[in-house]
Amino acid sequence: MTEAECVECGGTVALHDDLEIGEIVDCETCGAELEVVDVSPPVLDRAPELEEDWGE
Amino acid sequence: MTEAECVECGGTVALHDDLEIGEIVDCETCGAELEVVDVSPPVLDRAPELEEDWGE
Amino acid sequence: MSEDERSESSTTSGERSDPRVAVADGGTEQLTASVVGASGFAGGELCRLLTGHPDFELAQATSREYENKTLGYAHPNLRGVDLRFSSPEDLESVDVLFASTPHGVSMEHIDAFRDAAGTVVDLSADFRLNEAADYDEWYDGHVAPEHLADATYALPELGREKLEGADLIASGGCNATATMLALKPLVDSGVITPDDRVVADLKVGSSEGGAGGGAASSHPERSGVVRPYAPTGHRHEAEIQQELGLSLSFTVHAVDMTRGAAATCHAFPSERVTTGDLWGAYREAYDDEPFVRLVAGGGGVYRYPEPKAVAGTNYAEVGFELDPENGRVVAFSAIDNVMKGAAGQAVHAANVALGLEETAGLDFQGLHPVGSP
Amino acid sequence: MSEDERSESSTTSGERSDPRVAVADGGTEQLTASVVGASGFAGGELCRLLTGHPDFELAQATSREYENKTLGYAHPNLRGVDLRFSSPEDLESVDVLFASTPHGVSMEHIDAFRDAAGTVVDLSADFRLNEAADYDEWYDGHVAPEHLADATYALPELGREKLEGADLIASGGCNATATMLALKPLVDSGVITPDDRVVADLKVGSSEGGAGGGAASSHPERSGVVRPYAPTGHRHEAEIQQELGLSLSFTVHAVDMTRGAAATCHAFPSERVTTGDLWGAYREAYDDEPFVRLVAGGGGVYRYPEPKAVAGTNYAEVGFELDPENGRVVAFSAIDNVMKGAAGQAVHAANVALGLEETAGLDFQGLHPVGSP
Amino acid sequence: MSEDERSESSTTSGERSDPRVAVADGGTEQLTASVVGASGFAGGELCRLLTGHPDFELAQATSREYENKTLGYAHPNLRGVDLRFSSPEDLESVDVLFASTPHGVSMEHIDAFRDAAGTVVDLSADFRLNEAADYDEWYDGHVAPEHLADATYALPELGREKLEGADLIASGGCNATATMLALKPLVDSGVITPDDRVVADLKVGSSEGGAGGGAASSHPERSGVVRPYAPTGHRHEAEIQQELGLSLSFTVHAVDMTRGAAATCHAFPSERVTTGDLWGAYREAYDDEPFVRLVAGGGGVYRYPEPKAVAGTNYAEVGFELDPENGRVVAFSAIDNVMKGAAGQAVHAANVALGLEETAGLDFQGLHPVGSP
Amino acid sequence: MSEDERSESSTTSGERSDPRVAVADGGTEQLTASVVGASGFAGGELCRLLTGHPDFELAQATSREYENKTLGYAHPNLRGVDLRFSSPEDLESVDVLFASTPHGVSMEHIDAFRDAAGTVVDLSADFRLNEAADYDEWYDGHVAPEHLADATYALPELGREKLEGADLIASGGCNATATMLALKPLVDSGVITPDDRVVADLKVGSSEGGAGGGAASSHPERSGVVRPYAPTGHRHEAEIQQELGLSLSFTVHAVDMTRGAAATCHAFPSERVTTGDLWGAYREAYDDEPFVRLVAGGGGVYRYPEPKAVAGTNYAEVGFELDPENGRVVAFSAIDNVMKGAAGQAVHAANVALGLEETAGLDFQGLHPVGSP
Ligand SMILES: NC(=O)c1ccc[n+]([C@@H]2O[C@H](COP(=O)([O-])OP(=O)(O)OC[C@H]3O[C@@H](n4cnc5c(N)ncnc54)[C@H](OP(=O)(O)O)[C@@H]3O)[C@@H](O)[C@H]2O)c1
Ligand SMILES: NC(=O)c1ccc[n+]([C@@H]2O[C@H](COP(=O)([O-])OP(=O)(O)OC[C@H]3O[C@@H](n4cnc5c(N)ncnc54)[C@H](OP(=O)(O)O)[C@@H]3O)[C@@H](O)[C@H]2O)c1
Ligand SMILES: NC(=O)c1ccc[n+]([C@@H]2O[C@H](COP(=O)([O-])OP(=O)(O)OC[C@H]3O[C@@H](n4cnc5c(N)ncnc54)[C@H](OP(=O)(O)O)[C@@H]3O)[C@@H](O)[C@H]2O)c1
Ligand SMILES: NC(=O)c1ccc[n+]([C@@H]2O[C@H](COP(=O)([O-])OP(=O)(O)OC[C@H]3O[C@@H](n4cnc5c(N)ncnc54)[C@H](OP(=O)(O)O)[C@@H]3O)[C@@H](O)[C@H]2O)c1
Ligand SMILES: [Zn+2]
Ligand SMILES: [Zn+2]
Repeated sequence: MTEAECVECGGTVALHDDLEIGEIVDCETCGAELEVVDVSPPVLDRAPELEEDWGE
Repeated sequence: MTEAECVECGGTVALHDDLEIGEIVDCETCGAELEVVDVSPPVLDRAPELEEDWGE
Repeated sequence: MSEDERSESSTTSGERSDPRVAVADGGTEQLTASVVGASGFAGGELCRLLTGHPDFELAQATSREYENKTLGYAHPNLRGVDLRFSSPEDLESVDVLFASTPHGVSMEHIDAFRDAAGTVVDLSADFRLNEAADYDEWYDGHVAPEHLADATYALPELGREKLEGADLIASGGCNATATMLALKPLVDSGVITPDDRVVADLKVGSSEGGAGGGAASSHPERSGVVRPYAPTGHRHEAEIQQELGLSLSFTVHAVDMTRGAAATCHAFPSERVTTGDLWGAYREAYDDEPFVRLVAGGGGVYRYPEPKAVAGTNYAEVGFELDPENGRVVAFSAIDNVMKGAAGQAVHAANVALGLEETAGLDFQGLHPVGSP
Repeated sequence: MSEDERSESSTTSGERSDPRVAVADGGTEQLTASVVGASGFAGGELCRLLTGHPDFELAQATSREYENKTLGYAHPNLRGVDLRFSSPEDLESVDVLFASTPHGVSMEHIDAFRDAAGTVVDLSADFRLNEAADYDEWYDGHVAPEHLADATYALPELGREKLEGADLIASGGCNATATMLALKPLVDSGVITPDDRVVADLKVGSSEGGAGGGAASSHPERSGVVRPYAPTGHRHEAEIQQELGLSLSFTVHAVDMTRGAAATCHAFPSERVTTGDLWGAYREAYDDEPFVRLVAGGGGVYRYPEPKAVAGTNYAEVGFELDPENGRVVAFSAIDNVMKGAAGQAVHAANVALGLEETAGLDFQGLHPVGSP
Repeated sequence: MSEDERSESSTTSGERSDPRVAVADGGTEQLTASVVGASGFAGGELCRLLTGHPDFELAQATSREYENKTLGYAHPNLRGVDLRFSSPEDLESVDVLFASTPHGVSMEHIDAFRDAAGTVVDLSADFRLNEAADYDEWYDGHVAPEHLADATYALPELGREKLEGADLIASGGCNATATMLALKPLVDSGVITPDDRVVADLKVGSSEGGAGGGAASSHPERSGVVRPYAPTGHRHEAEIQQELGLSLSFTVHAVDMTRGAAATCHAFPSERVTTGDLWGAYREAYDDEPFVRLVAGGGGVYRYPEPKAVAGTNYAEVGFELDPENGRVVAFSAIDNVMKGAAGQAVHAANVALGLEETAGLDFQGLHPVGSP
Repeated sequence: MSEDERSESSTTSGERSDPRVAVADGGTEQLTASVVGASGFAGGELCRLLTGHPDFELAQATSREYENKTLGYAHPNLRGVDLRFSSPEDLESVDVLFASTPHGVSMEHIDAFRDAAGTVVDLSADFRLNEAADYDEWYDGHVAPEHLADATYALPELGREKLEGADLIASGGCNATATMLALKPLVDSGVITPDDRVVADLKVGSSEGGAGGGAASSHPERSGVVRPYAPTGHRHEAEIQQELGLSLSFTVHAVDMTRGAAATCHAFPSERVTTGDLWGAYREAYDDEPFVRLVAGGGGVYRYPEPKAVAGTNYAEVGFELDPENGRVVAFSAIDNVMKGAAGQAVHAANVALGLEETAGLDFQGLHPVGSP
């Protein structure tokens, strides 16, 4: 289990082992959707905003 | 702590010690409201129906 | 990953050793569990129950849609759980696998499931009925009928002995569970017989539809309804027929709650009974049941079973009333469809099957006051 | 104010002249109406309907609690109405008096009511049953049984002829109305007979309890319930027995809505019927009825009667389904208890009695979408 | 029927003749209207209003999904309407076309719409803002900016003169409408100026999301929420800025109702005001407004604006309270988002534009009691 | 009565032994607790929590109305608890007494309470404010001001050190709790200062009104509301002023839920901050807090605090959003008013005061899906 820092909130994001570039994970602290842009060491960036329909 | 039998469902009703005649207790099993008609030994009877307003 | 690798990677279930042993000798070792379909409603509840269970460790929770996201992404109440969804393709080897997928999925993957775990608990209808022919009649057939004979129906109140040591457990339908709990004492005591007429009129919440949704379950359309969604011919009739031997007139209504299933069963015994007879029958059936509360009459605001009084719990409230006019017995029950009707029943059955404390992990008592949970 | 003054102050009803004349000759003159019990739920709806009715002028609205306050004080939707509550002690002379008071009040004041108005429409149960003995059996007796023979049951779908010219009208019970509308076509067509078993399982909203309240109807306790509040022995059975000749097994549940009564009737005809027979019976009964909509099957989200689809209106949705397994007929109906079940039915009956356009003042079609109205 | 026949069959809209003439001379002839997007929530309400409107005949209602189905298929309250959905591809020539489609659709079809009808009322945001640049900033640009200068903002309370004779009308946003109605008297009277800080905190119902649905608006997820769905940056800020000249701090919450938008505006005037000043300002602004009810304090249960009191109606309740501690003015308003916030406002504006009775077709007073409509 | 007398009157905690010792040396001995006002909403939750708490035994639960009835009579979820209500006149000697009575009752009985128990936790406002003068300003004065100096405000997130060993604990107001949890990180980090303007707009459930009820809280009137019940001047402002040093603009709305309080705080820092600054402030404040979950943005259905996600739990969800337009910070929080806002906070504080495991008895995680709990 590796870790990386969330670019949004500074929290620690736990990452599984067979991480692949392009995967999307969410930050446990702030919930931001983060894209894996590098794997060794793992680097995360904010995932491109999916302008999701969210309610009203 | 004494006990008595519920006249409605036959369940056991636990009674506190300084029981008084005329007290109303409810049966733990069926919820019936029971009146203490005697204390030693304790005897319970169905309490007079209070035609309570209950909803619609 | 091969079968061998998988079983090796599991520290607790190695060599298919009886998992119950692990607990028996000291109680510190935990069983591992996985939930397939963990992003769904019943799956989310399984995750909540298993992470709070003294004897289980939640090793895996699958979701195709939310792969790699935290459990809290789909289930806000699980934000504190340090686990991410993984793919159902990569099943880990565990002691118990709970499958909480739509009908038809488990039967397709049952070999993989039983490979991955010594005990499989399935929440769908795929292993509830004994005969392949029943699946032709009530569902769209069965693709793995050879497992049907292995399967045990989960509802412990129908008989917990056969569950002990069971390795394929079929958790009951929520509406069937509610109905059978209301009627079982009448059947056992002979108050009603297979020939007597029984109408079961159910009122259920929107979570029965699962997390998927659809136009009819959008909030504006679904709010405030009393909607007859299965006026006749609900599939749960099949389980009830099998387990209780009764052929019912079944009608299910959607009402405005999220959780909950309430059954009102109108039964017409051929012989007159007294309220005392009924109390006898219900107490006989349920006095020793840890998850059944008898509620029939009495005073106060809550005099008969109500789903909101058991929301979030594994309890069933069961009660009855006798119609002095025509001898009709009205039998009520109320459960939380996602708990006693699904995830709670599944964990309860697993507890029994594995020899654990029967109520372990199921101690939540419910809330009061509570609105429309 | 003396009797004399009162009758003088009324321009239209003087000399007990037939009020229908006023309208017949030109339509510009309006009938005067008063509502006794106007601060209540049904009374408020009567005020709304009468102020929007082309042929009525609301002359008086009584309340003891809100005397001298504007109607909008109690009913926020009536803020635009320029009228204040007055005391029920000072009844004005009007053409029609609507009494919307709790059971027992009208029978006490019936002489004063009939004195004050040529036509009295009572919304309570006080004049629904034909025989004084029925009041002993189902209620707490009757203090003015001599008026019972004068009274006509209001529900026009049960026969509007007898309503024409009626001067004492007893508006039906809401749960009885819902049930009878569902079953009447089956009775009329002979599909069910008095000996057939019929279970009526109702789900109703909190406004049935009236504006009074009480612990069980406080928001925290009442929200989200599926509460069997009349498991057996609901008083409306008496009206149904009288009007339809059927002896039912009746169970009423409170569910989480404010308005609405939904009846699910499970009937077991002694002879098998087809869906075609049922359509025939229902169309025969209701094709000409302006306030009944047949809703049975079809597609879309709304396939069977639903109370929210008729909330605020005088419509009843009626439908059915045939259970192919056992020949059971499931008959559904849905109404707004305060409208078709009370104020709407009362105005409808008054329209018929007074020879007005039958649908006058009752044209609201209901809303979509609508939550839990 | 060919295009020619159709336009001939329309007596009023030929040659872009002023449709108001038809009504002026006698009032018996009706204007024809069509609704594009009639299967939607606002579209359904338009159909209800137009079929009940004394001066309109609903000629066409479009839906791609429900083409050829009856209106009642999508909208159960319209079961009595004898009209079927048709395709938006085949627009009939009518006097007034109401477009009730998602943002972006009207701007694409505006030429066809204006071709088909002398008066076009659009309910989307497509013609609300004056400048194409605003669409770049707040939306995704505009494809027909040449029409923007023709368009008139619909909300009559902001000025009905400019609406008279308007032929392209842009119905306001529901949240903007609620907010502006609360604040307008404060702006008009100078109590607040563009530099003053104003927080607008809104609570809205699920029908704002339209008939489409989605995971977040499924009943189990959407029930019971107090969900900040637009914590900052709601697009309606643009209209408010344009129409009131105020730059607000805007936050919108979804709450558990189907219909309704309630605005709580916290304003901090630079100079102290009295309650008397505020009553003056609000009465000045609204005393003559047929659809605004002032509700501020007083007694009883309903003392401030509440959406459920106006559900189904075109009314707005508006009120205020002065915070004696810090001079803050709390201004409230409550509307039905689908009515005053959409279909009702659109019909109201059309009435004004066409010289009809301003309140025609909008006379429903709302219900009491009413749950969560 | 002196400290000494008080400890002697305690029969169960023997010899003034520090009750914390009992647990420290082995963990088997339990502390005894009583609940005064146990038939109320907060009192019922206290009973639920204490009977499920590893370190407490519920010795007494008082009710005048339900004396001698089982706890389950008033609270259906406590049907399994073998205890009957007793009179508040006959207080037993216990380790901890929880008083959950209306404002004004505790101050009257505080001597008896402190006599009966070494530790008293009061849930009313009677001991929250430091100065008797504050009670004159915000309440109706105080009859036992000599105890005010002894009292410690319960909310552990505001500082748990001062709670350790406290023997008179004042549990915070529910709306104050929600508001302070949202704002505390902004205050601690200096993002907002006492001079900055802060609007707190709250939305709360019907259980805040207690079990008593009244016309405005009857189901038909209270359902579906967005009702401004405290437009200005809510008493909880006093606690917030005292504990956070902020003077707020406070407005409280009733919305349609039974449990829950959601605070939306609009703050206008004098200096611009970044989202990163805010995350820093909130993580600093709450990273080690066992009952605070940060929820701000991200994806999925649940992106900001929502009361239904914490219903039944002692958790608070806290989050924020930055308005890029004007630098406004919108801070959100959501709690269950009866739990984190009352009974849960009280037990949490008692845990801290008595040196128990801080989270003991408070492990319920909440439900998903859940409707309007
Ligand atoms: N809800 C109830 O009240 C209730 C009561 C009793 C029994 N049940 C039964 O429990 C089961 C689950 O019900 P639910 O309400 O939780 O449904 P649900 O919310 O729709 O969840 C279904 C879950 O299955 C997963 N899934 C779907 N197709 C799959 C596939 N082919 N392979 C692997 N995973 C798949 C879905 O996740 P992804 O798409 O992310 O993989 C989702 O997590 C059903 O069989 C239902 O009949 C439900
Ligand atoms: N609600 C329904 O769904 C429904 C349906 C069908 C029939 N009904 C029948 O309609 C009647 C009214 O029901 P409701 O729900 O509207 O009840 P409600 O809300 O309780 O109203 C009762 C009204 O009667 C007045 N009242 C009470 N006692 C009175 C007296 N002694 N003399 C004069 N006025 C008196 C009350 O006003 P003041 O105290 O201010 O004078 C109040 O306005 C009842 O008979 C009910 O059975 C109701
Ligand atoms: N709901 C409110 O509270 C509210 C308030 C103020 C303003 N509005 C505005 O009113 C408009 C309608 O809102 P709504 O809530 O009624 O939405 P809705 O329920 O989603 O309805 C949209 C309607 O538009 C039709 N439609 C969609 N795309 C179309 C296209 N390309 N061509 C022709 N028809 C199309 C749809 O029907 P088919 O797919 O069947 O053709 C449907 O009937 C929106 O612009 C909305 O912003 C709504
Ligand atoms: N509900 C909330 O959300 C909430 C949140 C924070 C704080 N609080 C505070 O917690 C306290 C309780 O609130 P609640 O909502 O639980 O109120 P509630 O439901 O009205 O309960 C009050 C309880 O106090 C008892 N009681 C009343 N007067 C009494 C007296 N003179 N002597 C002894 N017992 C008396 C009542 O029982 P009997 O009449 O049967 O004796 C009842 O059990 C209040 O101070 C409230 O401000 C409540
Ligand atoms: Zn983060
Ligand atoms: Zn008993």
